[in-house]
Amino acid sequence: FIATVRENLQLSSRYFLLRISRPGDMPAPAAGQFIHVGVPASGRFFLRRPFSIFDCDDSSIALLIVELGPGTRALRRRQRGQEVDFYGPLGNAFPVMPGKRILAIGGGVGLAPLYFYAFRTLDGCGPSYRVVYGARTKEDLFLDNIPLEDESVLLATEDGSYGYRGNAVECAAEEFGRDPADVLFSCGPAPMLRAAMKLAEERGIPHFVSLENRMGCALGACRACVVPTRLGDGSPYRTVCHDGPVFDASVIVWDELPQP
Amino acid sequence: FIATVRENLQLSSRYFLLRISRPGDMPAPAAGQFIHVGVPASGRFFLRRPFSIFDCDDSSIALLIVELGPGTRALRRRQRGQEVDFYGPLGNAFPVMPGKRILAIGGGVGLAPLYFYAFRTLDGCGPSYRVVYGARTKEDLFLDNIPLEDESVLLATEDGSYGYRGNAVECAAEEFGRDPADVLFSCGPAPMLRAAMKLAEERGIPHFVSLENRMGCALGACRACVVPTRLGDGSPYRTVCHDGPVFDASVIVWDELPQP
Amino acid sequence: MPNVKATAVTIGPVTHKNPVFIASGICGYGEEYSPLVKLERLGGVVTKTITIDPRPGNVPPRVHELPYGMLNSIGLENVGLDRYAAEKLPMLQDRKVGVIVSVTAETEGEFVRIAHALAPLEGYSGLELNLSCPNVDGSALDHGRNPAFVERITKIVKECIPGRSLWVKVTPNVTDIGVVARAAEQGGADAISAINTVLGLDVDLETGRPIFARVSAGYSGPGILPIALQKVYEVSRAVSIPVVGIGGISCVEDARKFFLAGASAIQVGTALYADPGLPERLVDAFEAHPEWIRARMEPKAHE
Amino acid sequence: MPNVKATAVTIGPVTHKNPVFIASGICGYGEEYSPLVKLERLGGVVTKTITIDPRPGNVPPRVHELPYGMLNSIGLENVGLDRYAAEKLPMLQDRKVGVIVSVTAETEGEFVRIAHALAPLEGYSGLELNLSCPNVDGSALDHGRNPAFVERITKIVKECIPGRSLWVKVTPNVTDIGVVARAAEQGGADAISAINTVLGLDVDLETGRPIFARVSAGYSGPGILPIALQKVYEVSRAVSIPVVGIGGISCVEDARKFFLAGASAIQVGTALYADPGLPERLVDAFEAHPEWIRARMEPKAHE
Ligand SMILES: Cc1cc2nc3c(=O)[nH]c(=O)nc-3n(C[C@H](O)[C@H](O)[C@H](O)COP(=O)(O)OP(=O)(O)OC[C@H]3O[C@@H](n4cnc5c(N)ncnc54)[C@H](O)[C@@H]3O)c2cc1C
Ligand SMILES: Cc1cc2nc3c(=O)[nH]c(=O)nc-3n(C[C@H](O)[C@H](O)[C@H](O)COP(=O)(O)OP(=O)(O)OC[C@H]3O[C@@H](n4cnc5c(N)ncnc54)[C@H](O)[C@@H]3O)c2cc1C
Ligand SMILES: Cc1cc2nc3c(=O)[nH]c(=O)nc-3n(C[C@H](O)[C@H](O)[C@H](O)COP(=O)(O)O)c2cc1C
Ligand SMILES: Cc1cc2nc3c(=O)[nH]c(=O)nc-3n(C[C@H](O)[C@H](O)[C@H](O)COP(=O)(O)O)c2cc1C
Ligand code: FES
Ligand code: FES
Repeated sequence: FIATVRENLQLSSRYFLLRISRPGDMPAPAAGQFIHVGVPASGRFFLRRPFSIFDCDDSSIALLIVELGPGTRALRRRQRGQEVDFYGPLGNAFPVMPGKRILAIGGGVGLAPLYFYAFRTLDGCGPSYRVVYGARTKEDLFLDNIPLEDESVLLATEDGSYGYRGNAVECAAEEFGRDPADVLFSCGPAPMLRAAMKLAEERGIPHFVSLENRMGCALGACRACVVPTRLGDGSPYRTVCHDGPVFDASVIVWDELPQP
Repeated sequence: FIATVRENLQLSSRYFLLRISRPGDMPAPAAGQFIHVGVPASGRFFLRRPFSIFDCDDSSIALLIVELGPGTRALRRRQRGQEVDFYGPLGNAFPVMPGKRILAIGGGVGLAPLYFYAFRTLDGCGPSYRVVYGARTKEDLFLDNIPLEDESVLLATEDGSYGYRGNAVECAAEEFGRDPADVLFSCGPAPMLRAAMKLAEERGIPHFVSLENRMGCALGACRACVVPTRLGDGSPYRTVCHDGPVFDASVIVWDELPQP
Repeated sequence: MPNVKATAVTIGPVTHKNPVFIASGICGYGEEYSPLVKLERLGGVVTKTITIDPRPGNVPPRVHELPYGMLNSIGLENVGLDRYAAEKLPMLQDRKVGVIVSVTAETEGEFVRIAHALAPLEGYSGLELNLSCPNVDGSALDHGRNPAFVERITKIVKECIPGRSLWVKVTPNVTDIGVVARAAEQGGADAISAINTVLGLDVDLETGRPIFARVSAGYSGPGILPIALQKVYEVSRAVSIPVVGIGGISCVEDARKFFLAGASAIQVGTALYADPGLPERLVDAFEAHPEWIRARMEPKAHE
Repeated sequence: MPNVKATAVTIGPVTHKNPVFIASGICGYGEEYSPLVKLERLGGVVTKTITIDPRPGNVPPRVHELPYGMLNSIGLENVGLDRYAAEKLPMLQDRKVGVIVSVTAETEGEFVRIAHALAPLEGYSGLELNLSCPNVDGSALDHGRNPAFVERITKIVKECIPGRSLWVKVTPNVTDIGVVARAAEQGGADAISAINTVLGLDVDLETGRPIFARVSAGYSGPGILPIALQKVYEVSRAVSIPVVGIGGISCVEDARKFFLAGASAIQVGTALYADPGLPERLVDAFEAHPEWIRARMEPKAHE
């Protein structure tokens, strides 16, 4: 698909929100799914870059992106009206679990699928879905630009400059103590996912996690993006792009997970 | 040397004049010498590009450039105040020949060293140095921007839109008939040089020609830029960058000259 | 209407509608890319190399981007012969996609077994013997460097699959690729596919460790184009069967160069990830200019 | 003040002030680059490969730019042994530039002659045997692919130049570079220089002809970096003498990767043309971080 940039909003020094037009024939995405985006830069070779869908309505798709390297830099520089080439939605989604109390833990851009889950999957189902979003400082909470101040969203900053002082998992543990949940979702940096994993194990609840990995095709074809699992059937590996990105955390062999 | 762009003037659809600051410690160049310019573009590999000096005063150097590919495109895009990385002056120069009547034939950007010769080497020695400059049309004569209308400059356009109708060598032959010369200089596209060669042979006068070739080091080190000559001493090849770019046309083996 | 005959290429007993294929390992078993590429417009797809038994593949990470291509260390992860035959091959069958099945094995006996098992199946027109994967232990790559073995394997596999074409895919990581290609020709190969990935390596400066667990990996993409062109030229001078050019193709111009260097067909690899529209654009280009398919380099002469 | 000892590297009987060299053929006989590079700051320069008799080199064009490097077909144009000894070598002598003299020849007898002629001269600390130039006919490259020949030549040349170091430069265009490197080690080489250019080819689409009269040429520059790193790794595992890493270095990070892959010194090639400041920047970097010189890759482990 070729889409057009609608808005490219700098949220903080490293984060930006890229809103692009939604092609008419793009299937409706579910929360947890991602799109595979061509790097809009010429002169050198680039593989595409996967980004979770942060928001999507009839006419647009939004991505929440942190600038890390040349790919995200090129996307940050795209301006309103310029083209972006992508395909998707790809991969699986966080499960829809009616009646369950879900506690979701997001760190950094890991907020994207959890936010999308809250605002599109569950529109208005309220306190049965709570998101704990952790960032380093207040600046990275984007409060000016994204409506996170909601009773179902708990904010944590590591330096205590806003909300809970501490990381997202610590905040979630405290919240769990106050008001338990039936299921844990998590998405974010690897150390956060491991901590979330521990929390879920301690509380004995299911835990769904969205993983990242370097990708080639993003279609399940090239077997580039695999993660080690306890599953069998020819190979213990499963693809993040096709079998994931959302996995039942208990099937992942955490010790062998490659760092992205 | 790192220089700064002083002015980048579009002369016609393909030609531009790039004026850069002259570093204080750059030796004074002679007409025919060139500088080796780094391509100001990132992301891919570029060898440097050689350009003849079109003009040079105490504080600036001017290049007359035709846009052909990615290297010249990147230079066209350089703006006032941006940096350009180069080294030079390099190579030899057109000989200074007091008392001789010189007829110089330039085509396209081949005008550069001949122009420099006229305005810096011979300041005011008048009719003993005549330049015939040929272009396709009036547009490529840059009359608005470069002071070519001088009694020592003859202009020719192939479509007859200005000055002599025909190519530079035809114009030079006619001029020669009117008022002979002792020496011929030429610089420009290969077919023009060959025609100039014929003219010089017919009239039995010496002919100095400035050649082009693809370069690596531009210092005589890599032996990339050689042209075949009738000279010996270990190799019949001579470097355009160091032994040239100006050669006595009679030593060149024209039939084996690589096309640039 | 494109002139169908003009773009057709014949390799052994098989005529393909055009010379544009997708390389093995790039589009899996084909089906995965069908939402993005009209596979039936291509000459065909070469499916992921299969082995008799399923293989888990290498420990991740398995890919690493470079400014001029990528390194991969997939390690031949595949579903194995049985599931391939039962599940994967039939998927493309009803859609008129030209299929070349890529296979590898360790021993002569295994090669015979896999060829025998595939022989009665429908839905593909040829086999490509991958004797050139750098990302696995054991003899697969070593085989590809041993002309005598290449000739013997080619011969016994060819006998198992009458009516089908046999392509032999060779590695660039040898002293003399012509010798290996000639061995395959002697053995009865219908085409030589050249090249597989070039051995490469990268290091993570932050950790001071190699990117991949196996340290060395396979280099592909635009940076290997000049190498691939040189190998195709070498192979095309060594054999008289068709050569299938592979390596670094990312635009129409790159593909044209392969034909000029001696190829009769081409395969798109790594570039598909960045640009899934490329194979169809190549088909468009060759339909518009079928003469590009037959063009061959003339020796350099002074003008 | 940089800690001189910290950046020093010892190769055979010679200690160089730092591990940064310019590769053979890149800066001619050295002098040509002296206006741009403070050659005396470097570990040294490897001068253009010389032969006994002067060589005219190949028909132009001789270089061709690629987006990821370049192809060259210089063909060993050089002034020959006598003029080198009389004119070129003395030029660098008074300026305290470390010089490694690159030589090649066709026969054993010629190698002995050239080594004997150089042995009594002053002004250089070692020889580099170029057994790997892809751009000439005859046996030079074939020699470099023949381990027995490499061992023999290394041995007889080494005997001619006591007190000096002998580097043997190997080609990547072989099946097993480790075997060739080991042969040189057996013959008494003090270091293996790896790699020379990779065989490559390009075609001019406008004329439908190869770019070069000799068709194939030598590929160098950033696009060969992953290949060079892999070869250096292979060589460093095959031998216990120092390895000099060459190929595609265009920044400090690239150079660091060579040390991690097993090199003890490095040579800058093609990048010098675009960026003559690079060798001195590398010296600066290694003076600031001499630990980078001794860093070696650890095997990949799960964290
Ligand atoms: C399914 C999926 C969904 C994703 N969703 C988002 C999203 O919504 N928003 C977003 O900003 N990013 C997301 N990512 C990560 C994103 O794809 C990478 O950050 C991006 O590819 C980096 O490209 P680059 O060229 O900017 O950096 P590169 O040059 O590729 O990398 C720069 C540095 O960042 C590190 N890095 C690269 N990728 C990752 C990663 N995945 N995780 C941690 N470190 C990394 C590299 O090791 C390197 O040090 C997602 C990844 C996956 C697999
Ligand atoms: C000594 C010397 C002095 C020069 N002086 C000038 C000058 O004053 N002004 C100027 O504009 N150019 C001059 N040139 C030529 C200039 O160096 C090239 O045009 C430039 O390198 C092209 O770079 P590019 O990346 O834009 O094009 P490339 O991508 O390198 O080439 C684009 C196309 O132009 C053709 N081409 C490239 N170089 C030449 C050439 N030298 N002659 C003819 N066709 C060529 C190529 O074959 C190709 O088809 C000089 C060259 C030399 C050797
Ligand atoms: C991720 C990946 C997986 C590959 N898997 C296979 C394979 O299973 N069998 C095979 O013969 N070649 C395989 N190859 C090699 C390609 O088919 C092709 O020969 C090589 O990548 C060079 O072409 P390119 O530069 O266009 O990618 C693989 C390449 C890549 C990048
Ligand atoms: C123009 C040119 C000339 C070369 N000449 C020689 C040579 O005479 N002898 C030699 O051993 N290597 C020669 N080489 C190879 C380089 O020394 C080096 O091994 C190779 O270019 C790879 O390094 P790079 O990628 O940094 O350029 C030459 C390379 C180039 C580009
Ligand atoms: S990226 Fe190709 S299988 Fe996941
Ligand atoms: S460009 Fe290197 S010798 Fe002329």
